[in-house]
Amino acid sequence: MFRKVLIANRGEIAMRVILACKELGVQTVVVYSEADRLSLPVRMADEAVCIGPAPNSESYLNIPAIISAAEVTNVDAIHPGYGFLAENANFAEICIACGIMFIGPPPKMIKLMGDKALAREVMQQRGLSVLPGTDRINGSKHFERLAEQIGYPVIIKAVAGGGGKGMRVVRDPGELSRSVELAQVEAGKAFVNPAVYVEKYLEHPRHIEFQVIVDRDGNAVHLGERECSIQRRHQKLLEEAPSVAVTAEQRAALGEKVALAVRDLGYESVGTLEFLMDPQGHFYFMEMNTRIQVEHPVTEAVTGIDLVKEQILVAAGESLSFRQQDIEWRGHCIECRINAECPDTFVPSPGTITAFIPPGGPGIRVDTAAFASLKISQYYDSMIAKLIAYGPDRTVAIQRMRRALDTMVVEGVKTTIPLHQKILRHSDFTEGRLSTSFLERINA
Amino acid sequence: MFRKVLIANRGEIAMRVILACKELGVQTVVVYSEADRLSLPVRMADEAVCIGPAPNSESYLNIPAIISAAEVTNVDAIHPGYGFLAENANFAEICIACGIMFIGPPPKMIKLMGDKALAREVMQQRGLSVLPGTDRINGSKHFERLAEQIGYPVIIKAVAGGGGKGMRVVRDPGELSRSVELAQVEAGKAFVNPAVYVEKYLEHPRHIEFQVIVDRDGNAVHLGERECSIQRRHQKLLEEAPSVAVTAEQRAALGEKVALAVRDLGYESVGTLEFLMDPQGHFYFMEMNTRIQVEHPVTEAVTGIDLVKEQILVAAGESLSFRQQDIEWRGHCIECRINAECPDTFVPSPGTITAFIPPGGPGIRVDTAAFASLKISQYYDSMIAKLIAYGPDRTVAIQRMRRALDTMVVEGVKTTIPLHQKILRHSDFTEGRLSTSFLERINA
Amino acid sequence: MDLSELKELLRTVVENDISEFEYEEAGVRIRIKRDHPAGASGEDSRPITESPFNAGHSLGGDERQSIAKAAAQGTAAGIHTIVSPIVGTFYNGPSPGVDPFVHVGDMVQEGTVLCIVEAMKLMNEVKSDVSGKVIDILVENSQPVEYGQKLYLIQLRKG
Amino acid sequence: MDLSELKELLRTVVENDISEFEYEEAGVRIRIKRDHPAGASGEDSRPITESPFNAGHSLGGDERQSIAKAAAQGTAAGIHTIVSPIVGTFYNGPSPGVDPFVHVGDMVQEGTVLCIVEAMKLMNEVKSDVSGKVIDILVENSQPVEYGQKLYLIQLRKG
Repeated sequence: MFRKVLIANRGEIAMRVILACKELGVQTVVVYSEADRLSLPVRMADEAVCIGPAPNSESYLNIPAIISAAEVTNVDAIHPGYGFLAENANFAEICIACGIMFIGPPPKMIKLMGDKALAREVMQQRGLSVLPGTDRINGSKHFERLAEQIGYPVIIKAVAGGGGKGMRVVRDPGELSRSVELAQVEAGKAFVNPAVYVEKYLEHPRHIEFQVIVDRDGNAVHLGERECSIQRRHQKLLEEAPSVAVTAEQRAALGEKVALAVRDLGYESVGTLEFLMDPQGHFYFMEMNTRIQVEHPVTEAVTGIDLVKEQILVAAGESLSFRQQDIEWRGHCIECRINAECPDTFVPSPGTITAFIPPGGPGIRVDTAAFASLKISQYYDSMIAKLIAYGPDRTVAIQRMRRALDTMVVEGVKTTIPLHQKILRHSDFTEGRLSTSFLERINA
Repeated sequence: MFRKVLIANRGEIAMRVILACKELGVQTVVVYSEADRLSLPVRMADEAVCIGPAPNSESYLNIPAIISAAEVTNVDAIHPGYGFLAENANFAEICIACGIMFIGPPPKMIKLMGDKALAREVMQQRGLSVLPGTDRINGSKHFERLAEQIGYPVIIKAVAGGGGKGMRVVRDPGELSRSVELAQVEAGKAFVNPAVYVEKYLEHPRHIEFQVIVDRDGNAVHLGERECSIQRRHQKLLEEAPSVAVTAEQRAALGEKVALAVRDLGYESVGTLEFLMDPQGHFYFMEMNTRIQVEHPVTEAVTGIDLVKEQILVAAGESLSFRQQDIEWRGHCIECRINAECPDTFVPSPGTITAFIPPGGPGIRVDTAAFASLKISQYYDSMIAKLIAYGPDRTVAIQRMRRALDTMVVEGVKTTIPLHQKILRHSDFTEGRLSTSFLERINA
Repeated sequence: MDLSELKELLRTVVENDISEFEYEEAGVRIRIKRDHPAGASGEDSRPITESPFNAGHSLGGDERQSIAKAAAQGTAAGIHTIVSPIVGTFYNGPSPGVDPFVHVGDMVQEGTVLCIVEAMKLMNEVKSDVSGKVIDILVENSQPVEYGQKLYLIQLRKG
Repeated sequence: MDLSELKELLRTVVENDISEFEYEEAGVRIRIKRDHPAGASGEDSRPITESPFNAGHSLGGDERQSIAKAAAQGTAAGIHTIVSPIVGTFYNGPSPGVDPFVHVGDMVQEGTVLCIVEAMKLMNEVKSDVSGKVIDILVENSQPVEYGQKLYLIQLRKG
């Protein structure tokens, strides 16, 4: 096992990795920007190294500074968390070149899945359905006919995409040409790579994703699905496991396909395959995330498996301690992302947290790095806590989440708590009528 | 079901009952003393009524004030929590006389179990072993011969006892007479009733207790045991479920006896039977607590049953939703009591909590009413939080508890956290070598 | 230092959220201490639930605090507050339909019965512990009251 | 001290996030205390773990805070602090066994090379951005340093 791990991240995920390392008896080093000097991970890690000023480019995205910190603290491995450098193949390669284990998949897997059009292709070859669509479009020729074949509405997506940037829905053939051009400009600005592709646009799909974990010996296990349909601007806000729309048979069948596909590709580490699900119960592969997800705790709750610990163990070359037949799904779990932002407009609300009382009691887990007197910086992500409610069934999980939201106190900044309170009491939610347009619908 | 419940308690157990009521959709009223005006239960209950000044006798033990608050707020039932009036048969009778349901057993059961000598008798009649001992001793005649028969060492206990008061261990026959007299004086002062009895004293027993729940239809279910051997001055400090010393066969056999006994007595509600266990694996019934215990969460974790919710449901006349054969024990759970006191001397450390950061992450539950800026009053119990760690097995539960203790921040008052850190890293604890003298041994 | 300077100093201390300030020079000594320089304020995400207690509105945290303070400190100079000694139901007169014991504007003596608070079927008379003029009655007839709740304001008789 | 001076002092205390300030001279005594200057303080129940970083001791919260402050503010009047621009390993000279670039007591000019911080096999020279006398070297040779860590104190040349 690793003796010492550096955590190249901040906030709740840095805390999460510290907790996993402490359970494994592994020493921790966190790197931090000047803005995070008084943060909880800095306080809780065994060592902490300031790597630069607040802006990401000079600290959490500053590869030389992070590698230098890893060298002076003499760590065996780097955990990238999510966001920042977690899906940066170049960073993973540099780690390996410097003799530091990158806790994630091999760099070529990050690269492969970073190309959304290529990922579609390799997964289709391995038996996963994808939505009718084109290969990448560099110019703007021919695709009018392709869009016609696919049938409107279509969606234009960036090959290097993520976070909703470079995405455009086109309902009218007359708007296709202009939309492709705009998407290319956006993609170029956001990801350097301007390439886009066109795909059939589903109107009210569910967002369903499958969690996999693969060890170096090629043991690939899927841990079932998460439903993440409740999103705003393509960013997830509430997730749950299992999905009310997925049957045990569907879970077993698609899960098996998914595990076989990633093993066949030579994938290692944890990963998530995102699908859209249409009302007829068809699943369409969208993309694969090659890191731990924000919403991993809901899977941990229903399977009893500590994903971050397993991710570290697998990176250290350990064989998985379980096989597919050992996995049982039990109960129901919901996660609400508590963001420091206005619940109506989603405008970030930086400031100092004057009071912070996380809820407790049975079935409640809180993953956070927040505390009373912490300053929420405008430099970083607005998520300040993940509220996770588990129960023997979805009804109890909902009851527990409601009372957890009702008894959580955050003062000094605005949060998404009121929005979650609204969602958890909406009949479409309690009855499981979900789709990615849920939030627009209930706010309309 | 009840429409509205009054909570005649404070601190974490008041919060715990509020959470259960919120899940059940029941309105809550808390009563509070002037010292608790800014407390979390007062903030979180639907209604709050000040019933008197800080001293217990004028507020939380003030029966007329509590009943009056119940009447003006028009509640259906009163939850007494633990401590205060929870085992006061007179209070339970008054509630019932006023047409308010008392969430607990029938008053005559409280009275019966409040007489420790009588409780011994009725349980012995129902097949539970008790330690060799005498009936109550009012005078000081004849018991020298009885003590001789039992064999030294013996322990003198108050009939109305609890909390270690009126207890005396006698190793030397020459000290018996004087010790009985002293115990009688102590018992008289502490409980009004000076009666004592004599029992065989076990040198290094384990404290094992069984949780039962009985509904009005006479369905009696046991939820297995908790090990509470780690005590200081007869007060529990750390509890776990299951006990490493109890086999599945022992659990099933004793559990069945216990459930039959309480059903036969006409018991209702939750209750706990405390046993001493000798190194040979014999269990001796000591006493029964007729209320929810501080350490109930460890049983909730391993059985998946919400004891406080079930307690309220049973009081409302609902039939238990499970039978004995539905109960499964899964995983391992440890609870550490975080008290505001010096970890070496156990002297209470009242003051203002200046920072309070409860730990999070997988498997951790925190039951507390504490928060940054709360003033810990010298009037009340020193327990400020219960830290509860669950894992698939005892090893993982221990790892999680360690990292939870290491990442918990309480500033402004001294706490028992350092003592728990020491216990959790002691080989006698990790290897399960426990007895009620554990703490003396490791501190020696 | 004159009064206006002192006032300015006080303002500065508060604006800058200072908890303690001491100054000593040439026989002048100033000491300022504040208990809760900032304290919890801001937005509360908890949904407000209606309560039948206290005239149809739930006591929020701030309100509870202010009541506690008022009860502890009394109110402005020369005005005395009569608070409820117990939790129960407030009655302004000996029985329904009968004239209240006192009206706003009445003069009362030390020992004058002001109201009854019923608790557990017992009628507890609340007497004035001062002499003066009733200037406000703060609760409605047959309203529930809690321990320490303000009931009457009495303007103390001068001299 | 007059009021405007006192106000300025108070402001300075707040701006610099000082929690306690005391001053006494020739019969003048001033004490200022603030409750929550920025970070948490008081007792920490966390066990201190040893760290090889920063000369064998882990940076506790308070220390980290004070470093941040010092780095941000500089130190006392006339003294300039040179901080590390990057995380890496500190070398006081061009190579092992060779004389250090500067010693305590040396005069340095703006632009004088003071040390090297090695990061990812790259040797980064740290130059003085002021002229003056080296009055303290705060780190040992070949010790790891973090971003913003104080390396040298320079007494500025007067005038």
